[in-house]
Amino acid sequence: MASSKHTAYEEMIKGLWRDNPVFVQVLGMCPMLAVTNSAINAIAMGLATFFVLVGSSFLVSSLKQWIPKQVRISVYIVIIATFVTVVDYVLLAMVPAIHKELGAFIPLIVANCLILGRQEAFASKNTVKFAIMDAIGMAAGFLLAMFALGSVREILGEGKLFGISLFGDNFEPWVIMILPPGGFITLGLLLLLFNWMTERKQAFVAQVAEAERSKAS
Amino acid sequence: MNDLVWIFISALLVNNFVLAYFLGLCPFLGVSGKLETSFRLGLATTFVLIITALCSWFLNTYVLTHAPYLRLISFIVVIASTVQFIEMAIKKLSPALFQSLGIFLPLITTNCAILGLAIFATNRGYGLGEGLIFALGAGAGFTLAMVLMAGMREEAEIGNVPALVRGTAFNLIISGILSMAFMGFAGLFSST
Amino acid sequence: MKRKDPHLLLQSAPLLRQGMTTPAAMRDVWIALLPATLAGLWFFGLAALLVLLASIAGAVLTEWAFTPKEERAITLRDNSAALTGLLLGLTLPPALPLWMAFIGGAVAIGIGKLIWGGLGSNIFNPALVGRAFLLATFPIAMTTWTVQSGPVEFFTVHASNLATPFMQAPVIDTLSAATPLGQMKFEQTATPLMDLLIGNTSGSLGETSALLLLLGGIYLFLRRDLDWRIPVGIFATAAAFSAILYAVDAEKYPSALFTLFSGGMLLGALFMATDPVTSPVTPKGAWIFAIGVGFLVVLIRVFGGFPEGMMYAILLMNAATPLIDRWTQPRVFGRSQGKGSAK
Amino acid sequence: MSTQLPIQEKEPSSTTLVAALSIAGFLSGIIIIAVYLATFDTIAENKARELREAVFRVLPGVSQMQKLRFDGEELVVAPAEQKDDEDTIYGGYDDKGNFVGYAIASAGPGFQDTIRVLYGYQPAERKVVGMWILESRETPGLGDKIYKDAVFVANFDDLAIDPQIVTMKKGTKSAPNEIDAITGATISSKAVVRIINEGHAVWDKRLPRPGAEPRLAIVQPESEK
Amino acid sequence: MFPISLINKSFDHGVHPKHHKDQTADLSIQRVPFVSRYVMPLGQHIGAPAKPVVEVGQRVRRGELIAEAGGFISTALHSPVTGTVSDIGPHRYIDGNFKPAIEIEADPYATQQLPPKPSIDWQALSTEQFIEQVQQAGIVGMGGAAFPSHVKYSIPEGQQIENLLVNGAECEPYLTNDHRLMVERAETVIHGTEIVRQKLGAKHATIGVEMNKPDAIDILKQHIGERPIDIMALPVKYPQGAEKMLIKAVYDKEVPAGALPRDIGVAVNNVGTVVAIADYFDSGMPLIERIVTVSGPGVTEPANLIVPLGTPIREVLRFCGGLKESTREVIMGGPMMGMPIADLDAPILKGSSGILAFTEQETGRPQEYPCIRCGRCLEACPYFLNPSRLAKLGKARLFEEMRDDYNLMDCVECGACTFACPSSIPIVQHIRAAKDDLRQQKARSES
Amino acid sequence: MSEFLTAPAIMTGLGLFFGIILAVAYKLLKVEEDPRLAHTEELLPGTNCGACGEPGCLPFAQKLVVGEVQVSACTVASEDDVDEIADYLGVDAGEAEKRVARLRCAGGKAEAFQIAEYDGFESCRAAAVISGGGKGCSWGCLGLADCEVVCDFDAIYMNSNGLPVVDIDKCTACGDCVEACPKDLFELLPLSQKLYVQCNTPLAGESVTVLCSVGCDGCAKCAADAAPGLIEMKNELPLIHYESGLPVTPKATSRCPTDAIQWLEGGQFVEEESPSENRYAQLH
Ligand SMILES: Cc1cc2nc3c(=O)[nH]c(=O)nc-3n(C[C@H](O)[C@H](O)[C@H](O)COP(=O)(O)O)c2cc1C
Ligand SMILES: Cc1cc2nc3c(=O)[nH]c(=O)nc-3n(C[C@H](O)[C@H](O)[C@H](O)COP(=O)(O)O)c2cc1C
Ligand SMILES: Cc1cc2nc3c(=O)[nH]c(=O)nc-3n(C[C@H](O)[C@H](O)[C@H](O)COP(=O)(O)O)c2cc1C
Ligand SMILES: Cc1cc2nc3c(=O)[nH]c(=O)nc-3n(C[C@H](O)[C@H](O)[C@H](O)CO)c2cc1C
Ligand code: SF4
Ligand code: SF4
Ligand code: SF4
Ligand code: SF4
Ligand code: FES
Repeated sequence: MASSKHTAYEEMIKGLWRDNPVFVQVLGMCPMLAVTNSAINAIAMGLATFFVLVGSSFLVSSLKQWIPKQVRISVYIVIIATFVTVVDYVLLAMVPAIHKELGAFIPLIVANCLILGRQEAFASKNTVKFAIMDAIGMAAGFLLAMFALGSVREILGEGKLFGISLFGDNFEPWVIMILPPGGFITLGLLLLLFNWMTERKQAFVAQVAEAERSKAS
Repeated sequence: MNDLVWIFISALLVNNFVLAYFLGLCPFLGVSGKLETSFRLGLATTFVLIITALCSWFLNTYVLTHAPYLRLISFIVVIASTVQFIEMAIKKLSPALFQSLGIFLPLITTNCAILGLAIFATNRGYGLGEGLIFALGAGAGFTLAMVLMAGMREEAEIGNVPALVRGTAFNLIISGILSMAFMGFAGLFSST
Repeated sequence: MKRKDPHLLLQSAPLLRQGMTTPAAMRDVWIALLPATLAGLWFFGLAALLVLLASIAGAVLTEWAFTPKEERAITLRDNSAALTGLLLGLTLPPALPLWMAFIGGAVAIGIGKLIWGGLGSNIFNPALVGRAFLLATFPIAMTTWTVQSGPVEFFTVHASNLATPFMQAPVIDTLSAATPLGQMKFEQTATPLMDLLIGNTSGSLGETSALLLLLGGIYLFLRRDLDWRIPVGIFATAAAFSAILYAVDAEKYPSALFTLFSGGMLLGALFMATDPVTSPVTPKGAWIFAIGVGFLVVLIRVFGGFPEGMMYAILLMNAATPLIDRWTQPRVFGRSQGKGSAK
Repeated sequence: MSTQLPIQEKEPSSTTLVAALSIAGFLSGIIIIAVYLATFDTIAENKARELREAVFRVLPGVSQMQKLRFDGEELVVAPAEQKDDEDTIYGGYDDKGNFVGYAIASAGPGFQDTIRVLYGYQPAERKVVGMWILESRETPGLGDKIYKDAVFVANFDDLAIDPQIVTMKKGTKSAPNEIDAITGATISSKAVVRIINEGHAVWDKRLPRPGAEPRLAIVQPESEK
Repeated sequence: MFPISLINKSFDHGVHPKHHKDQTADLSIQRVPFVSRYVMPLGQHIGAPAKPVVEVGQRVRRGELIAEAGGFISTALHSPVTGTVSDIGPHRYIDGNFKPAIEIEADPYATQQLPPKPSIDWQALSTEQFIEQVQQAGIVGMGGAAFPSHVKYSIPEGQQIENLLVNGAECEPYLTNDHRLMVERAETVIHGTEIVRQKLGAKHATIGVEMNKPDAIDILKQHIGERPIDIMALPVKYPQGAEKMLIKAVYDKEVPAGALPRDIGVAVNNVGTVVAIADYFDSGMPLIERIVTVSGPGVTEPANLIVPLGTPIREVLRFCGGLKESTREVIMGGPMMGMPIADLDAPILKGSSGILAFTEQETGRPQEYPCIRCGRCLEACPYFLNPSRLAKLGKARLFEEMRDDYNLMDCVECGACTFACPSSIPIVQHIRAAKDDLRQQKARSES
Repeated sequence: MSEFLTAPAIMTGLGLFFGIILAVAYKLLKVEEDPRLAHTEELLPGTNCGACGEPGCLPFAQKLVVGEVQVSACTVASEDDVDEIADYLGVDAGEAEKRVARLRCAGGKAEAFQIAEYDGFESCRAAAVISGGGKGCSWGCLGLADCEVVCDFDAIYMNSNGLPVVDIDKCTACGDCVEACPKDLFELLPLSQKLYVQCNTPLAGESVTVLCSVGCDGCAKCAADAAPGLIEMKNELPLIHYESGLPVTPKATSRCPTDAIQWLEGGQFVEEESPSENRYAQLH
């Protein structure tokens, strides 16, 4: 049982970095790239995903005994889809502008591999508490990544962050950042950065360990 | 420019599902390592897309007129179940076909391209014919992107890509360059 | 240690070498590009020179910065990074802000080459990756063409050239002029062939003088540095395709000659499509590649959104090169065909 | 979890499966409909406002509108709640209820993707009196000028439609049926014009002769304006 | 570029190295004096090693049988000197490994005369007897592969040799042993050719000689007489001497991959081989010596020598005034296909056509650059392979893929590709390594 | 309020419809599979995201069961899942007795000398085809690290003496190095077989010692010192008959003039007892 080895807290924070859904697990790439052309969209999408993920993790983990395995996927999907529809309508009612921006990608949260993945890999095997913790962690990690990408793209692409101009009016916008290629390339470079930092970290740890050993012997 | 042709070209090149719409990236990034696999995945996806076009058209015309708010959920349920059914059928009837194509079906049903197609087709109020062409174009476009990507990745695999870059970062960046190249098709047949 | 003989070397045969080296090949390209480059300077003045230098600097500095110290000596001496910079520079509009040119060079090498593992590993033509990036990033600056200053006002440098980094270039509508292709596409007016040949038209600073580019191409051919199939194939296909269109509607579509001598056609076909690294190695492959480029160029120019399609055509075929290569293995001696890993 | 496995291993009866699915369906159905109804009014409200704004923008001097539909031979008033389709347009009326003009939606390929345009048309003078982009994915900074660039949009405020609208290079507009293209976005500009021309080609035949336009069915209460 | 064959008749592709032959082309053949110690490896030919028929301490006479064929694809060994067998065991072979060999101490007082033997009346022999004789004479191909000639001559049922092709191309730079042989023993070459032609029942024989040996061509022409033999002057191009290329050049026929020349009715022999046969039938001398070109900038006095087999390379070089100080590498064979030698005590073998010594100048390896896919190697490869790809895969250790998808096994390691490569990538070495690895895997799976 | 009913009605309908279809299909179209496969797929996340590079979880499971891929390739499964699957498939819980790769050569730079200098592509295989790579002992390790390169578990590193050192903890006895070595120097042996001959030359006496200071010169002292019948001299090399069940003790190594036969506690060539230069001096 996964939870046996970790505390609920660990389950949560692992999503932020060690098992980050985007940088490590490479999941949910589509919304990640499609709606991160501005920080605000990124966050909106992130939050929507957050709600859906936590919600369905809660349901799935609490209903797991009653879901027969042959149809579990279908049932998960129904649950997820329900939450997504809810989000869809709520956003449409509350913030139509943003809803227009995110367009088709709100319904597409259903297909976000991350969500289904967590149900199957975690929620369906763990207690409600752990499931929720895990969901929060993962969703937060996703949100984090979305925000990172979104802000970079908005800053370079329009010289703004959350619509606030940063460099004065005659900043030359990097149009590509808002176009599809910009999404791919920027995320690629972000990942590169992520790998590099992780590597540094490991190298550092290794050095320390080395030092320890040499002291010991 | 004839509408059907435009729909096809647009889905195939100008607004390629993967490179311009960001749909189906998980398989695109994950499974494009082997040429052979990519090609077959492409075919399977095209197949499912066509199924999808049919399902969504059916739902739109016969079911959702009464309850538009069930669009999303009914799409996903119907498509998922149909494909799952087809998968079982293939597995039983032709193990060979299952190994070559069927095996991809679960991967495909849970990806955005499928649902995306359904939703776009509905938003644009495509009829059956347009829907099918759209699906065909999208599938072809997906396959094209997959195959090109796989070719490049196999080449880079035996090349000397720096260890730090290898993996998803690299795949994303070359996808970026590819999508930059595809920008060349922008405005195709719309300027004249 | 006890030993009877001088330490003998063990090297793999053959010990004889033809004498051609990779840096030499790159040097040849420099030489071949020299006339057209000088023409560019003559037509567009000091501004052009600055743009070239900026993009070369961007390329070389990036190469230097991201290669391990021990390899630097080699990778920089093979001239390829600087060549990339030069070729990129030649495809830029003369009035481009220098900082953009610099970024272009950096992207060309960084994303176009080093990511792939350096010289020889890249699949896309680095210079064109750089250009495509610039075009998509700064579309306006990249499509603002200047009339030729000519030798008279050689030393004029456009205000736009000196725009402060990351800031907009001042608009220079006054001396902006549509390229021959721009006029063709948006006003259906063809530029006289003579001007195209000599090169006193507006356009990228290295692409205008058709004759000098041809000269360079011939030099490369004689030095066996480029695969003649590629330019020949491109010209043939493009000419044929546009001839057909021309026959259909001479008002609307450009003539074959116009297609051949306008825009980046020559620079691209002779120096960029022929980049050995990014084009097929097999003879049959070269033909397919060339035909593909020729077709796409006309397709994009005539039916697409951009007045010029050379860059995109080459990049697209670059992407297909690995597949083309593996599907066109030469027929092996004594076999019915070369295997190659089909499918 | 291997401890759980045996539980899952045992074959559940088909009825269980069916039950599970149907129950899931049932519950989600309820949730969804609940949310739908809860948000229905606001959403409808938003939609209506958006539409009205668009129509009022392309038809200056209009204060009331109604949905019109071409039923095959003639243009008839259609109930507001009816779904829009390619046979639907809007009639604009001033506060006295006299007809001002039509707001016609038309779509076609742009530089990137399909552009949907709403334009105001005055059959009496055969003029386009306004243009509004409902939907486009044109390039930010270039193509998006077709709705961000006021000068360009102004082109369509008083534009003769006959023989058809023509795009000219910037600054060369002379005749009443010509517009100035946006430099750097010629294609999007031309696309907009083409889309309007095509829309007109379709509707010109369908519209009743000037003066015979459908009357305003219900005069809307002041508050609505 | 444009296939050369348009200009003059030859095979397609190939390269044009400087031929460096003038150093030795005019030096007539000398004998090296006998030395004290000889080593005769048992497996110096393709096929099964020979089986010793002498034991340590036994006295042997020059030309006496010391080992018999170890099977059909195998051949006999004869003592190159009169002396005593001092050891039978592992000795350093030219490939650097130790291989079983017979070591013979020469008898300093012996007159190294061949025991008088009646010349054999070859006309009287049936083909079978002829083949048997060739095997007993220990004759193998002198063209480099040292393939037992009798195997080549035993044509299976249903096949018929139409043409005998004698290989005087000598396309390897520096080497002039075949050249001198043709010039100095033209009559014997023609004679030997005739013997083999008749015994194989071939209608016609052609001697192919590259145009850079006009003197050889002339002399040979003079000696033909009535015999159905002709001399064909071939354009100078490497690897003209590779048998399949030679056949393409002379008969414009392609030997199918994996097939043998005989499958299209041709037998190919090196000029050395036919001379060895003629000598055996005329004077009864088995294959105990051969002609070796000693050349290259590293040797003091280049020469063409008749060397008894088994002579340590060191002794041969000493006879040529020893190595210059600047020497860095010594090669057995030609510069294109030859094998560098690790230990100068390794002996001259039946297949050793030359010994070359190279200095810094030749051995200073040019800086290796990454493959820029320039395609020059493809333009060079006479077998129309894709060396660029092969090298890349080899570096990545994808040996099976090289074999299955890129015809690795069709490569004859001629080195044309590597010669042409501007990035000086050791393509052939990658190819050899791949073949070696696959060979070893096969052997392992079998054992 | 008819609407309030349509939704649940339709959904239930759909649920029922597909529930039935799938249930029926499940019964009719059931295909018997390798239970291991079924269970492995069971253990996998089932995300079908393709992140592992395989087209979905089932294909990945198939490859797992036949051992073509590593569980860790799945980025989605948590560490615990990975362990669990690994345990289930017994990937590393292989044989009862742990085996490791042993190197049948101890002649590094310091002990065995080169007769010529290899100058070319840095690979043992490539060197081996160029006159054997120039090492005096043509059976010995070339030290160009092909084994290090091919070891997927980086269990091999080349020590300063130019010999590959196998990390016995990391080594999974996969045999890749055995395959890669052009000189056939690696063999997979149980860790428990401590008495080991680190030499592979069939030469004897002087002709060995001129080439390498730690080569076995076939003196047979070890055979004499070991339990009679345990060690047999074969091709001038000691052959240890572990299968004979005779007692195996370090004593056999006591009189070896070249340390060719070793008593291995753990790995080979552990720094402190790397054979030293001076022994070589003694011999010459
Ligand atoms: C990245 C990029 C995006 C572009 N987007 C548009 C666009 O959305 N709409 C458009 O009409 N032209 C667009 N263009 C410009 C067209 O390619 C074409 O050059 C322009 O329409 C020519 O107009 P002009 O002759 O007025 O400069 C874009 C160009 C680039 C490089
Ligand atoms: C295993 C093997 C078997 C061969 N069998 C025959 C044969 O039966 N008949 C023949 O004419 N040549 C045979 N050949 C000789 C080849 O045709 C070729 O002449 C020989 O390998 C030397 O050629 P080379 O010097 O071009 O490498 C054989 C060669 C090999 C390696
Ligand atoms: C690349 C290459 C070059 C060769 N060059 C010659 C040559 O120049 N002269 C020659 O006699 N044999 C040469 N050979 C050997 C011939 O292919 C062929 O094996 C030989 O002539 C057969 O005759 P043999 O069996 O009597 O040696 C060459 C082989 C190869 C693979
Ligand atoms: C004939 C020829 C053409 C070349 N063309 C280009 C080019 O278009 N762009 C470029 O970046 N490098 C070019 N190069 C240089 C080199 O191939 C290029 O830097 C590699 O693509 C870098 O891996 C060329 C080299 C040669 C010999
Ligand atoms: S000749 Fe050399 S550089 Fe050119 S393709 Fe062949 S291997 Fe590559
Ligand atoms: S060595 Fe092999 S690959 Fe290279 S040219 Fe010769 S035959 Fe072709
Ligand atoms: S053991 Fe074998 S593979 Fe490893 S370094 Fe030594 S020779 Fe090379
Ligand atoms: S390759 Fe395999 S056997 Fe060899 S050391 Fe590594 S893990 Fe052990
Ligand atoms: S998120 Fe789109 S396929 Fe996974």
